[in-house]
Amino acid sequence: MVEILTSQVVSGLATGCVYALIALGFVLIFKATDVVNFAQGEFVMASGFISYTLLIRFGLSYWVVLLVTIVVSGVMGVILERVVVRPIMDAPIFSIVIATIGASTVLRSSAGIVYGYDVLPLPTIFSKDPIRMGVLSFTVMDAGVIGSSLVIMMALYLFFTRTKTGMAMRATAQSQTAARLMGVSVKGIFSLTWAISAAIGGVAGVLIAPIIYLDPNLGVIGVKAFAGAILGGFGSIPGAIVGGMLLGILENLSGYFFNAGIKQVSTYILLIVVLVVRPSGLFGAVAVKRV
Amino acid sequence: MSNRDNRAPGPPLLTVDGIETFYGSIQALKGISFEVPERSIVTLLGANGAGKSTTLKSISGLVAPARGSVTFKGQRIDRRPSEEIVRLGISHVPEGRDLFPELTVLENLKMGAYVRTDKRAIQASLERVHARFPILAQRRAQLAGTLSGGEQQMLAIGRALMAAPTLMLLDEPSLGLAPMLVEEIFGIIREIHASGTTVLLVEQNANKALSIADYGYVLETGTISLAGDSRQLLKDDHVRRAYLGQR
Amino acid sequence: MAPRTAERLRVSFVVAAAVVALALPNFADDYIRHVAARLFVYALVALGLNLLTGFAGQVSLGHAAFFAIGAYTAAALAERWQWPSALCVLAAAFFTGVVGYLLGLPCLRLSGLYLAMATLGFTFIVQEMLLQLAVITHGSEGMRVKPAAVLGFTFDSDYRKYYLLLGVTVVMLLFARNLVRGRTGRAFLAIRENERAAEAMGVHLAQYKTIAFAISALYTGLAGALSAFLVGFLDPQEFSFFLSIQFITIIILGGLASLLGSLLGAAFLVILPELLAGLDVWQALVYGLIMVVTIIFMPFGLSGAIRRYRYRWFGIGVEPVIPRRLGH
Amino acid sequence: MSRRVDILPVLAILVGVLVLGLSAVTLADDGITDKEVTVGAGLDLTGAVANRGVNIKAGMEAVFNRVNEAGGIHGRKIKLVAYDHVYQPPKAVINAKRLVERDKIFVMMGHLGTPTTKAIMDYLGEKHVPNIFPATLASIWTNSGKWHIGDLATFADQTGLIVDYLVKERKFKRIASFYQDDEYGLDGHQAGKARLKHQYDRAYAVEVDYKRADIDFSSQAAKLKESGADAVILQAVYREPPRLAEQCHAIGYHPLFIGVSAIVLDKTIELGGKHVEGMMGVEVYPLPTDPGAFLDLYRADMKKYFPHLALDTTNLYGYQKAALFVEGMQRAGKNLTRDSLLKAIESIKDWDPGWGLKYSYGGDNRRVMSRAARLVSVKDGKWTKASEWMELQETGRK
Repeated sequence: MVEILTSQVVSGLATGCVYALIALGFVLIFKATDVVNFAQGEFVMASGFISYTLLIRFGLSYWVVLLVTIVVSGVMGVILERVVVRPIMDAPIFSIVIATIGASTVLRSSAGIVYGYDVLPLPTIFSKDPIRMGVLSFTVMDAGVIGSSLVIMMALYLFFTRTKTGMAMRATAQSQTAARLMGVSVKGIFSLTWAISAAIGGVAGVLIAPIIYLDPNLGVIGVKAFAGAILGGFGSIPGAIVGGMLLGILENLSGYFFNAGIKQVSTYILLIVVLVVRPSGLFGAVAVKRV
Repeated sequence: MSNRDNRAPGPPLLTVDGIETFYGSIQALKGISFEVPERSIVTLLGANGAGKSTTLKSISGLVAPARGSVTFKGQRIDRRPSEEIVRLGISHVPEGRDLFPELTVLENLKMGAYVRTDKRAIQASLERVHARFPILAQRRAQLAGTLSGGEQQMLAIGRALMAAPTLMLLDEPSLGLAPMLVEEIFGIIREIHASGTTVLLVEQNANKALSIADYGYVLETGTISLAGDSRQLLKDDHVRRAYLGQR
Repeated sequence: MAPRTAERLRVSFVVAAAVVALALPNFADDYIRHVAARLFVYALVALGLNLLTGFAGQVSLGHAAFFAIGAYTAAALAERWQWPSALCVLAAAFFTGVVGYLLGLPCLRLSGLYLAMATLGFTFIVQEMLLQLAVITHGSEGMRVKPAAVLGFTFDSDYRKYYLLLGVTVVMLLFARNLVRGRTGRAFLAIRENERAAEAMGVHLAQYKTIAFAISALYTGLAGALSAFLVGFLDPQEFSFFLSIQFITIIILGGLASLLGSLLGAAFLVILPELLAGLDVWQALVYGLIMVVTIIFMPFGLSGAIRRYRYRWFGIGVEPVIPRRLGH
Repeated sequence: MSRRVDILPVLAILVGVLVLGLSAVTLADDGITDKEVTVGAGLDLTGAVANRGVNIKAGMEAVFNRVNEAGGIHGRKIKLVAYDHVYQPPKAVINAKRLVERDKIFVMMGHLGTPTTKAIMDYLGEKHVPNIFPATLASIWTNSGKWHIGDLATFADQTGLIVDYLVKERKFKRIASFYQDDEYGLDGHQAGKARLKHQYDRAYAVEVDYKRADIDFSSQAAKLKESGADAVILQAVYREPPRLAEQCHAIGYHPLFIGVSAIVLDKTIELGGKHVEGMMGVEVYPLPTDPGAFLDLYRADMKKYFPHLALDTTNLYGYQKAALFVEGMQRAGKNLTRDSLLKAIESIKDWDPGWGLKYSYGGDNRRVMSRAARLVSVKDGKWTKASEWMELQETGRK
């Protein structure tokens, strides 16, 4: 019993880490630019297809593929920001959200047209063989996903606290006017934010696609991640991480104790309960502005 | 103290010539012209809504004037984005401080030096700021949002100093501060000026402002209605009635 | 343009619209009648959602759930207790309104994205309940719904369904118009602009917010009930969060806080896919592109664009301006 | 001050758009001329099960293209008009009306999805438009009356076969069910439950469900392992079984996985690799790689008309539907009407298109063309037959 529970928690944590990465993408963009990017899940999907193409069609090695995928995803984020979001940056936030929804439709159906709607397996370096450590039993894949996610999160943390650009990004999120007065190019920061968010989404894609397989509708996972971000308190980076991980674990445990239906809604029941008690999520301090 | 002559001494550091600035369809500035001589303190006086803050924003590039020109060190700077103007040596301490509340005091100061690359020079500036504002050194790890009003104003000025500016634009530095703190802030402005920085000061507290300034301009509904040596202005009837609360 | 000319233009528009709307079914086939009826269903939802989101500023992604509740309530009342159709529809709308009121209560403290997410959660939970309450809803088997009948007159053809929906939509449109022009509408707008200021002006926040939820849910429940009779089959999978997002898309593409926008948005979302139907797998791509381009060129939606060009070409009204957030 | 726009003008605009947009009404008879027959299909081309829709459409078109190039049937070419219903019943209704009213289809064929087809069945019946071989193996199509006719052994019947095999041949005591929590998964799940109860007086060792969008089955794996089931019946589509097998293996649980025909795809093996080795399934028509003249034709047609699509059971599914339809058309002769077509299809008996599987109309109470099925299993990374064809008995859901 203990063994089963712990393995549930570990594999839930693995899924949760991926939610957390996607949630981070949402939160970074929101913090910096006040925009909710509903195409975040499509970054995950697209990066899966990019790495599939590089691995299978071009036969590149895994690490090269990872690197190229991250860069290409980042570029895609910048393009989306420039083409879709920047022209209407001053418009009501709703309109921007709908524009990103439109963009996500475009990305999704483009993938469908190019790759078809059949699912594709994405190779990975992590095997699906079991590992046993005392009461813990999990797969190499679980460990790999959790480990990689933690590395990414750590790298982001260092970037935001230790580098000048990271500090400028945080500063811009707090006051665009003051940041401009310090000589920060706010538009440059915006582009960079979208690039980073999309790149994180890209990592999430490379991690999750081998597990759940690739298909144009993969981006739907973004909805769960969004719920995780809200649970943690939208606009809070630790909130996004904790919220995402919590959801992954909660899903698995409720799936184990109840059925698939409860598993699906447990996320939202928890979310509603938390919001009723804490209207701005677990870590959210200030009310969300301008929505 | 510097020259108190009526005419501007030497070449002007900043020349504002006939700028008109709009917010949407509302015209905030209707043709403002003035000069800020090198190494002087110049103050802009005026009632709320006269266009003082807008003038500063038009200089620092936060808003773009629709007409007219701003010249700094002989270069046109209107139509340039803020981030370039900062690099040229203009630091703007905005009204209400506009600190980064969730960054620490030290990080706020570092952000002030964002455009500079010489690490050693930055360190030197940091030491100077810490020497001038010991409280900022004490609270370096504290979040800026948790400071008191006076400390926040000091941080805002300290942050601007970190850019090692030639010209500092100060917008209502005494707003909302206790009288003792106001004294302190004005002392600091004097010191900054003494160390070679030119200051353009916007103040509601006309008495105090004119007492430290070399030269003053009075703004009324988007135009300059009066200009002159600060001692003259202090004696001017209109100024006394309208801005010094004297009859 | 002289106000009199504007007024004349307006009246002629109304008359033309009425004539076309009334005459359409006689010149169209069942397909067009059905699509038009579907359009009216979406227009009803959009009116309700716009009252809540556009006017009162409360974002909801829970309207697929209200739609489902309305649809299933009407279908269950008709199937199980053989209630007369008119009563089924009214009861379903009323019941959904009550559910909306109750949902509004815990949501009072929430705003913005948090409210959107909580209501999205509501959508998921209701959809799951449709499966679990199989005794009433037939669960995943789906539920067949017999055509509505009022006093022996059966709305069994698309021709009749069209007029039924047209009638209901016009009535609800006029009701919404009176609502937004009156005290309640002003209170909604005040809440949207600034909650604290609205409270200071004497608007009872909690009361008006829950009222907004209730009315909005009522519209959506009504639409759901009519949709059940229109389509004749209910399947729980239909009422997913995608539907909620579609509803929000309607009012934003149409124009927030605009009744005209609700109708235009519904027309956009119902008709566009029909126009693109021959495009096979390219359909979604073109649809998405049109959506993005529409928003980029009409950030205030279709009704905003109409306002703009009405001002530019005829000098009527005011031009919607986007306040700059970023400077240059 | 601006006045709010009056609402009624809007009606004018939108109805105007509607009229303009949908105006070109073409007049024709009910989908048949001496030169052409129009076949309609409502499919999911971009939604949740788009992979099926796209492939089924391609399979049907491959047959029609070949037939048309050869001059058609009795001089009539076959035109397929397909619309995307995104797996949504209301949209399926709109599409059906468009197909019937506007495109004047002769028959509806290969309509995809159980809920979507249920939503249009009454309408098609009213309009006397035959609903031929809907792309759903739900048991409902076998007894829905004159205008509806299914093609292959239903999931319910297939599950009956699976249960019999597990109990009688493998002598398994504990049998679990892993099913998709919707109408698709429940059909076979319930039938299996009924079969176990009525035939063998047993129950599932455990019943575990999942949602179509689920990505992690570790909780399902844990529950299956705890039940100690020897075999797990999969009422799933092809993407879940590999993942489930992986996660069961990760916790050291190795039951026999056996599923209905929906899992018998090359994709299942491509996704699952070594984890699906030994997995079993039921198939209701031969594999795309099997020998046979009909399959050679299929492979050639697919290569010719849809070279970018991989050969797979999904497009073969559409292909055999179209082939059956063409056979019906042949039999109906020159005087083709909807009634004569249905009669012709009903007359099919022991017809083998050339792949070893014979089609026979099942009778008015069981309106299917084939009740044949056989077991297959994954051996060395390939689906391999594990039994001969057999006629399935009817297994109800109750």
